[in-house]
Amino acid sequence: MKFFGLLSVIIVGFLLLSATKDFPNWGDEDSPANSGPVSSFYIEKTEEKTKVPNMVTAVLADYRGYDTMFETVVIFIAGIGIIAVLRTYGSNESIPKNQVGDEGAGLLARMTCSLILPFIQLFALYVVAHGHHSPGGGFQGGVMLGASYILLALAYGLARAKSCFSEKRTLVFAALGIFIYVGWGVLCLVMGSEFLNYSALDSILPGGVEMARSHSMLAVEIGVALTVTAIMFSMFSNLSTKGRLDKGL
Amino acid sequence: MYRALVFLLLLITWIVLSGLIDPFHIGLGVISSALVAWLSSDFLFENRSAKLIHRLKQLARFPGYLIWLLWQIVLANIHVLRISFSSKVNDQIQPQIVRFRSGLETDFEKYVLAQSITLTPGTVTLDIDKDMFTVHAISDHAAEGLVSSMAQRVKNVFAE
Amino acid sequence: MSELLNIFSIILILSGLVFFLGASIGILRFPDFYTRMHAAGKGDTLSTILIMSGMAIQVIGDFEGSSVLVAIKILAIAVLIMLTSPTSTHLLMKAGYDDGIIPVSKDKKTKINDLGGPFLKDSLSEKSVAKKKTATKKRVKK
Amino acid sequence: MDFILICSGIALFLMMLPIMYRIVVGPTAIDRIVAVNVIGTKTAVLLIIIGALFHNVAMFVDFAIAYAALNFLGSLAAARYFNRTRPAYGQVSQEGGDADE
Repeated sequence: MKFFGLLSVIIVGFLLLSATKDFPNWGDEDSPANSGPVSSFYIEKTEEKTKVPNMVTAVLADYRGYDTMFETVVIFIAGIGIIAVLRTYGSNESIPKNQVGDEGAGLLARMTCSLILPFIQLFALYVVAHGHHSPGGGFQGGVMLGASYILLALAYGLARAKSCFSEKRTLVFAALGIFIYVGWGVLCLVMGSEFLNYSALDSILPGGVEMARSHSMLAVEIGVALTVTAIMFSMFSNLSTKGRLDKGL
Repeated sequence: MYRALVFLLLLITWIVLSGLIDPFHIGLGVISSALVAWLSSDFLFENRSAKLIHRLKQLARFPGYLIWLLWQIVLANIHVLRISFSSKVNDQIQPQIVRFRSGLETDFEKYVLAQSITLTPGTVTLDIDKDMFTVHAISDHAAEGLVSSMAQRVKNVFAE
Repeated sequence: MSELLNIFSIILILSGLVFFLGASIGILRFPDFYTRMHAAGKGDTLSTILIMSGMAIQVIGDFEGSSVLVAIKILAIAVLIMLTSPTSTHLLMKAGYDDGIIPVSKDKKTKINDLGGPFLKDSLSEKSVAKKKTATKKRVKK
Repeated sequence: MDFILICSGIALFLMMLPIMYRIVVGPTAIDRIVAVNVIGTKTAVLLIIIGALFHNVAMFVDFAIAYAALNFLGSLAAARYFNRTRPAYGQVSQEGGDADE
């Protein structure tokens, strides 16, 4: 049986590899992706219209704002789903003997964690804030920030992490992130333009229409980062403790 | 006091990370550093009773220790390299567990000693129980090098 | 000047590669879990530091605009690895020790050494160590 | 210079192959995790070398920092998992480290 598995993997791998030679070359001008009017518009006009050097961020947070908004909502729903399935309230009698106690991972892990944790958090905020200039943005920064709290929970024990980032606070932040994103879109609506059309905000934000779009992308990224952080930590604490949120890994 | 120190440290880190010196990004940096300093400043400098001048003295002595440590790490690696390339590995290694008391008091001193042990000649810290270090050593040579001077040096660095 | 820096960085990178070769051969050849851990924890960290320093010198050698900051960032990664790698080595080894993986190779017994050391006041007796060993074994059997 | 960088990158990759062997064979679960940890550290180095090849180190450094930090998180989680919830080695541990040979 194992042999057939190996055989099928090899055959499928061979077929996939043999299909790669039909791909267009790197940077081929005539490839289907480049021949249409859409991508050339992004490549030529992004910098001039939004003042954002990294055009991927502009496409993600501005031109395809709806897409990113609902991606964030998907993450939110995933987190809510895990809470709905796993979270148990009240009964504590089913904790196995060898899982009692949550004192963390020992002296060395605690010290290392305390030395690098603030810098990891700062790095996460840097990734969020520099989505315009470097690869990164709300999702990546949110994952790093969530990972810093997971590190805290692993090294110091879940109780310490919960005193920093309680369950109530995770849910509030997760909802707040979505609220910031959608609220920004509604703000555009109120200012008399379409939903998520940031150029309507130039009367509120400084620096003209282009900078208004740039700043709006930052605001939207912050919303995404809040949701991702909260959902990351909520998922970890629910999965690692089987929904009891007191003792476990 | 310590919170302001942490804030300054984080702001310098931000500037190194970002590399963009304009008011907008520096402003973002100030906001982020303040946020992190507010959220988790109590992780750095766990023992806050020590005087600042005392800390500066320790900081001045630390680079010398670090250079000595790096040299020890290089020696350690040559040792492990020689073992791993020798034709009979089993004859070269004498695995053993070593226990000793370090005589160090604060957590940070123990942390520095444990990390140094793990980084140097074929020895890994297995466990720290209060003052008692349990160390796994790969050979007699490594075990001899262990207790000779490292704990004393760490103690000297963090002396009053 | 820049030729000299270039050669220096190449030497650093190559020596890092040699140490990493030692580590990977050690991981392959050493007889038991604990000794493999030594190879993994050591050659790994030093070779990372060496290669990172070489790359940092390389980046400074270009010398345009913010390259110094990038070099500092590369060194920061080396420091990060120097802090975290021993900790993870220690943690994984401790996990194995507590789980009762016995530190013996095929024909060798691991000595338990109570070294006096400069600061030892009272050393543990051989018996108490043996007791701890059997306790861990029992836990595994359950 | 690019030539040396390419060579050292390839050499790094080739030296990862013995560690790959340890991941596949390694008698204990912790052996595998140690090997994964080593490969993770080396991936951070490899990312810097790739960045230098693309003449864009400033971008790849950020990946490398994130990778190094998350690598530590992974091994910490694995260590706590094996320490707390179950023995990594089970009954086989009675025969010692080299049970397979």
